[in-house]
Amino acid sequence: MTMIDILLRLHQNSYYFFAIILFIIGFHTMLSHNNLIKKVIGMNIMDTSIFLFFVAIGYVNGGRAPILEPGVPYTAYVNPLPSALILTGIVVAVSVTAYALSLIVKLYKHYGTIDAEEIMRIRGGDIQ
Amino acid sequence: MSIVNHFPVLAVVVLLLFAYLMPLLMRWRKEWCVPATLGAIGFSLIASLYMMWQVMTTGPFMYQMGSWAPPWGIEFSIDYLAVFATMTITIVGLIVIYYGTQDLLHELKEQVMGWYYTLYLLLMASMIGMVLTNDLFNMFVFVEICAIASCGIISIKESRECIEAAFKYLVLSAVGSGCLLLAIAMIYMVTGHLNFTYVAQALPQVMDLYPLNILVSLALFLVGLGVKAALFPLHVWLPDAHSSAPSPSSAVLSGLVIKVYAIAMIKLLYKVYPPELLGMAPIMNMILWMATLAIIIGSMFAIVQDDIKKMLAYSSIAQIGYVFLGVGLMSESALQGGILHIFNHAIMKSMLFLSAGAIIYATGTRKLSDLKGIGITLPVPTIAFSLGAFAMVGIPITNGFISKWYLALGSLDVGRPFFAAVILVSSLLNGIYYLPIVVNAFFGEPEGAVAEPRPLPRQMVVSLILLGSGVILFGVFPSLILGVVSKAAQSLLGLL
Amino acid sequence: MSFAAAQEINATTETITSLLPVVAVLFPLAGSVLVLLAGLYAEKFRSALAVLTALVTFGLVLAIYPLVQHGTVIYHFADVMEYGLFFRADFLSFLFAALFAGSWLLATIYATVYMKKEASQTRFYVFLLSTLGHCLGVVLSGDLFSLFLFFELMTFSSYVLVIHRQTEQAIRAGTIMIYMGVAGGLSLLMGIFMLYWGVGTLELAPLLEEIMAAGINPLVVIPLFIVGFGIKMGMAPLHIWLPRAYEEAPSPVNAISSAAMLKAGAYGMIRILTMVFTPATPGAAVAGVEIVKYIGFAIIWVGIITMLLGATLAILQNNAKRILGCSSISQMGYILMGIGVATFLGYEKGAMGFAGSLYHIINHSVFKAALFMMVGAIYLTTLNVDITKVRGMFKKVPLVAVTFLIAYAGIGGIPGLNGYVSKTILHHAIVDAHKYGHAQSLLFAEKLFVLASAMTLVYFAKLFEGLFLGRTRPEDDEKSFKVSWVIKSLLILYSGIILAIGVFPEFVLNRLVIPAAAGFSFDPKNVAYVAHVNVWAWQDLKEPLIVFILAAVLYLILDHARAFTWKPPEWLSVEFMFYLPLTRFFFQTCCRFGASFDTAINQTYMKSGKVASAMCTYITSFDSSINDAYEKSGSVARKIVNQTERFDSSINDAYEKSGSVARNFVNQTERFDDALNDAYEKSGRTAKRLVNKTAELDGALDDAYEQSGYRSRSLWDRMRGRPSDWNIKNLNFDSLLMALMLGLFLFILIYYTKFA
Amino acid sequence: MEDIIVRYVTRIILPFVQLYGLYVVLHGHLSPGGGFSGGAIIGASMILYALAFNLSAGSKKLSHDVSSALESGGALLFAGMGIFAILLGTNFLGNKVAGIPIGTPGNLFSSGAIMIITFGVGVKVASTMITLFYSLIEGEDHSHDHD
Repeated sequence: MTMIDILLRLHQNSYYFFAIILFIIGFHTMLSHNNLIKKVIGMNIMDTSIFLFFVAIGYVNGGRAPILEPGVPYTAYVNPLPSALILTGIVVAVSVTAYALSLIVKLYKHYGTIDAEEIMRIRGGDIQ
Repeated sequence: MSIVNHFPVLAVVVLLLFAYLMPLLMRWRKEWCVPATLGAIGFSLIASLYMMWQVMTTGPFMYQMGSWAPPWGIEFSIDYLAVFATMTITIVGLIVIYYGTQDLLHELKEQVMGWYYTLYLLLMASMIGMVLTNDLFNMFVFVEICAIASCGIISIKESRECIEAAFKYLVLSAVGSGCLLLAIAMIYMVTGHLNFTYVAQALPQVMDLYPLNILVSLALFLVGLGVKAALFPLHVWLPDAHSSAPSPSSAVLSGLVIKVYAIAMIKLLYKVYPPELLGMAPIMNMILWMATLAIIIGSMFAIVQDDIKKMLAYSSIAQIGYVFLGVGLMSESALQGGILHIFNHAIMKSMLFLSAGAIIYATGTRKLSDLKGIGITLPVPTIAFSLGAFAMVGIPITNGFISKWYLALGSLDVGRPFFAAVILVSSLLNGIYYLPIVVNAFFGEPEGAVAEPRPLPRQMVVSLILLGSGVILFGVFPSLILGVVSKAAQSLLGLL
Repeated sequence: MSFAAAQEINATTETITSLLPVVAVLFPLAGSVLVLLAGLYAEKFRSALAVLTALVTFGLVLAIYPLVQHGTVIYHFADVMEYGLFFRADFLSFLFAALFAGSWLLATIYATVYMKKEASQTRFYVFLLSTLGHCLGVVLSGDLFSLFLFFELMTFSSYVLVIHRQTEQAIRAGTIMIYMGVAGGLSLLMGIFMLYWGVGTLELAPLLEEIMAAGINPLVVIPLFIVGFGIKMGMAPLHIWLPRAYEEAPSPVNAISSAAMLKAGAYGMIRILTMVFTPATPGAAVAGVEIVKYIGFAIIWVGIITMLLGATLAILQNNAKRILGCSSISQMGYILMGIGVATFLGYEKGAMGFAGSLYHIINHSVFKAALFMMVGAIYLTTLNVDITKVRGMFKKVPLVAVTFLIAYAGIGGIPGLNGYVSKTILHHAIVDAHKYGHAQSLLFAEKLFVLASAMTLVYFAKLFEGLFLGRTRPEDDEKSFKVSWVIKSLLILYSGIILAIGVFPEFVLNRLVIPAAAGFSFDPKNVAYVAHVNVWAWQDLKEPLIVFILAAVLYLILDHARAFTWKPPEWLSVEFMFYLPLTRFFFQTCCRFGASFDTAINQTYMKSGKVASAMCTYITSFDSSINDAYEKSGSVARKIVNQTERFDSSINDAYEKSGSVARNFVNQTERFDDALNDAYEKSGRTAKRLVNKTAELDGALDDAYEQSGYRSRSLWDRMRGRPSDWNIKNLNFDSLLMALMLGLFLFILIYYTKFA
Repeated sequence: MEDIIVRYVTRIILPFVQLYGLYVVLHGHLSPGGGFSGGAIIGASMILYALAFNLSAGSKKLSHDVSSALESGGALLFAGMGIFAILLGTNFLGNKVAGIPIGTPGNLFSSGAIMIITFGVGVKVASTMITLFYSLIEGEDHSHDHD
């Protein structure tokens, strides 16, 4: 496989490729930040990458929204199912995010910080 | 068409309906919250028992949402495994919440009680939905509702431990759900279907074309469901979450929630992926080794705990290992043992958590070393705890013995006596941390003056007695439940 | 029933379906519930009810006798516990059941006197009776599954009896006992699993052909069973629970546990070795017989070691109960040796060992129960049975002393008393084993057998000398030793039995032992030979003589060497050498593992954090290079701007000139503006001061916070060794773990998947 | 946010935003969009209002209590339509087969129960967004909201 082939493949599968890159970015954000909010943001980036991946499955190059209109001849339609499913996925992600944020608010109330390391340090003080 | 034909969906929808009614009731008719919750779960129990009867007499059937036939519509598959799981969930769920109506009063603030019932009903609905559904994406939605609701019933007790544990659980399970969704995307990518039946038909045809996609989806499922089911190296959230939550939450989380993910895993492995693939890929061996590690190391962690609920939580890690051991061995008796252990462990672990909760309620201490001599002052919870402990160790005439019996026979069936030995060694390990508690509770001399324990409310005592009699009943007459279990195992293995 | 009649029954084995064995098992269990109720509501009837229950149970067991004379009694509960409970009584089962029920009846009667002053009597009676039920279940069950069930239940119910006093030592003894019991049960269970998996049945029937056909190696399975039953039996080196438990348990419990519960282990051993692992057609030379033979040979030696070890331990003890406990170990060694001979010689010549051990089981049940009751009778008054302190009881309780002497003579094998008969048969057996088994080493074993017999005499002499002779303690002098008439009559009864068996040995042999042996696969000729063995022949009578002489010499030597009071160093015990390090190692592993897991989590986190921060640094440097680029491009831009500015200024000049008129106006405005500015500045200064103040406060707070943080940090460091400390920061690690697992799974799956 | 520009702009565009949200909700069965998108638009408009003016003004228009009641109401409407189909004698969420009039495809009042269900979803989503916003911003003890 030559370099050209690889590049060509990457170009053909660019959605998936970027979805994976986005996934890694999200995961890295989750992993490397002590700030809990940033963790949640990383989680959202991860979710977004998966949504991109899923939606890309159903995308047809040059396709249009699958709505029947009288008089318009048949063209390539985009598969609507992944998009519809991802809408649900987004709802789920939103609710998880909201819930996580509310938990962070609670943690902030208890500790006065949203830094995981700080929380750990404070916890160390009153462990028993 | 009578209403009984719609029991599969009503078992879920009625719970959802009452979950959303609960905030309204809370505002206007506070005293109706408890009966409404009990009534809704009771209805689901009746529905699941009826479904069980129907399936046992006439065989599995499908229920299509909005009369849309698959692959367009979502459908519920009411098979042996599903009715078994539904029955387990509703029975244990009903008993736990009946206990909880009293116990929660002292663990939670009064104004959040209604929310607790909402979350609990949502949790029950999502669990039942997860085991009934025959659609991958629908399963994902139920998984998510289940994750959020189970975090909710942890963090509703507003102590710092609970909130931190819930946050940890939430983030980890969100990552797990991400894996799950990615896996579903992979499957959809190569097959174009989301319905279990259709995916199962399509997978063998595309297996040679896209082997990588299918294998990646398998690994993603394993991690996504593994982290939610607390399979050994992914269990890290469980001890905190299960030990800090209010006792009824711990009971339902340890007893039911992690098992439901195991059931989802069973469904995926046995109903969706082609057996040829499982034969080629080392997935079952991976599950087996993880389960073995879970059994041994979970018990070893439990031995060094001093907090009663934390010990029980670690023991759950070991017990989920039994279920996965049954899944991984792929023989009929082992699968029977694994599925049976879902039921048995649901009963005994919820009983253990509830009796621990009752002991904490009455004495105010969580430390194992403070529990000396409480057998005399608190007979019912202590006897219940001892029964659960005996069942965990696997003493005959308790139900824990039966599942171990089947698991060990299964492991011998496939010619791997090593796993039978693992089961027996883990019984001894369980004995090491459960028996001293029982001995101390009954025969230990309390140190210092013992405060008179608070009297236990009737609800607590009744639910403990119900679960305890279940442990004995299903230990002496396991055929009551084994009928459906063996049918489930046979149908999963394609022997039926 | 003579041997010929038994043979006839065996030939036409009739199966009788009867509920009687079930009733016999269930009745004491029901009785225990009744006793519990009586304990709650009518304490007066409690002990009477217990005795009544034991009596009726004994009657029920005896009622089986006419049935087993005609065949095997069975009853099957198909649905219970999925496998089904199977009750079956043949002559051996009946023999054991009668022995158990009889011993229990007498022990219960004894307990009504003995337990009068103890606490929680209701619990005692309840568990006494339920243990009886479980014990009967062990011997009356028809398959290994039911046997295991009752065996396990027996372990747990007897535990409560052993720790009855609830002292710390009692609980420790009980703990060792229950863990070994559970471990034995699990070993048994593993054997049962393998058997069931291979053969598909757990019936107590000759199965050797099927076992070999299923490819199960008897060398794997039989040791599992031997360990399981051996722990209950007190087989060396699994005996360590026994002396402790015997020291702590009340005397009635000692009586029943040496009379019955130890025998339950022996029963299992007999069933496994001489029944299950034998060929279906008696005497057939199938594969596997040889292996079982070798195991029998090993068991003979284990038996010899057990009897010597028990006797040695007994010589070294000072507590009377402990001596009796160790003596039980030793006596179980005899029984084990007999079973070993029966297994070793198999079909042709094994009947002698079988009969010997069965006979010895009966005898040991009688005299050991009696001995424990005697010691208990003394304990009731002295509350201590240490033979270095409690002495001179002969004068105080002469009846006890006399019966003690009778039992002593019985256990020592004096001709004319019961022990002599069984020991003689066992001696015949070991000689047979040497003769017919062609094993030279067994000649040596025979010598050790004699030595062990002599040691029995020695330690009982020590016990007798210690307890009954010598001078009483001053505090014992004041006490009145009034032994209850119940105990007295019990002791007399036992002495009568000992004497009766000794005088009429053929009765037990032909009525009980031989019919039981007829149900097993032994050569009828050999059995007939055993039935007519003459124990009064000269070469048998001279054996005790040798034993006496040996014992006397040994006693003198040991006494001279002060071995009786020698306390062996702790490191010499099996416990210290093997079990203690094992448990210690196990718990330390658990703790260390638990702690190091957490540390590993933290360390891994730290490492992953370092990697992450390195990545961050890299990204930052990338960022700064971008900044540089920006800056450079900025300087170019600045030049352009400068050019533009110059152009601008020339325009400005032009404007300025034109604007000079306007400037006047502007100056006016500016002055106004300045005034405004001043005002602003003043207020601004105030604000700045305020800000500084706040910042100071903030800094002080920060400092304080940091300090408290350090303090708590150090505490955290100290606490970190504890297992399962958890914190939110582990989240990073946990998600990393998930990623790692995912990667690992992917790798394994893709790498190892073998696509065709 | 006491910014006059934001206030004025909000005051001007708010009706259009909400109208558009309603349009999206009600045309869910005809064009892209539907209950979730439209509900999100309506919810966002309410949040915008509360941000631009202040919290008390926002909760005067739609209080926390009312929004959480609406939240239940939307979900109940959805489930109720499903059960309504059962009462009509078909499976859960049955539409045409249950005999609910379908109308002409392309018209606003078409596709039977879908429109009502979409409306329920819209109400649910809008009120959930508002409730979440309130819960987070008030930091009260009501933050156990789920989906």
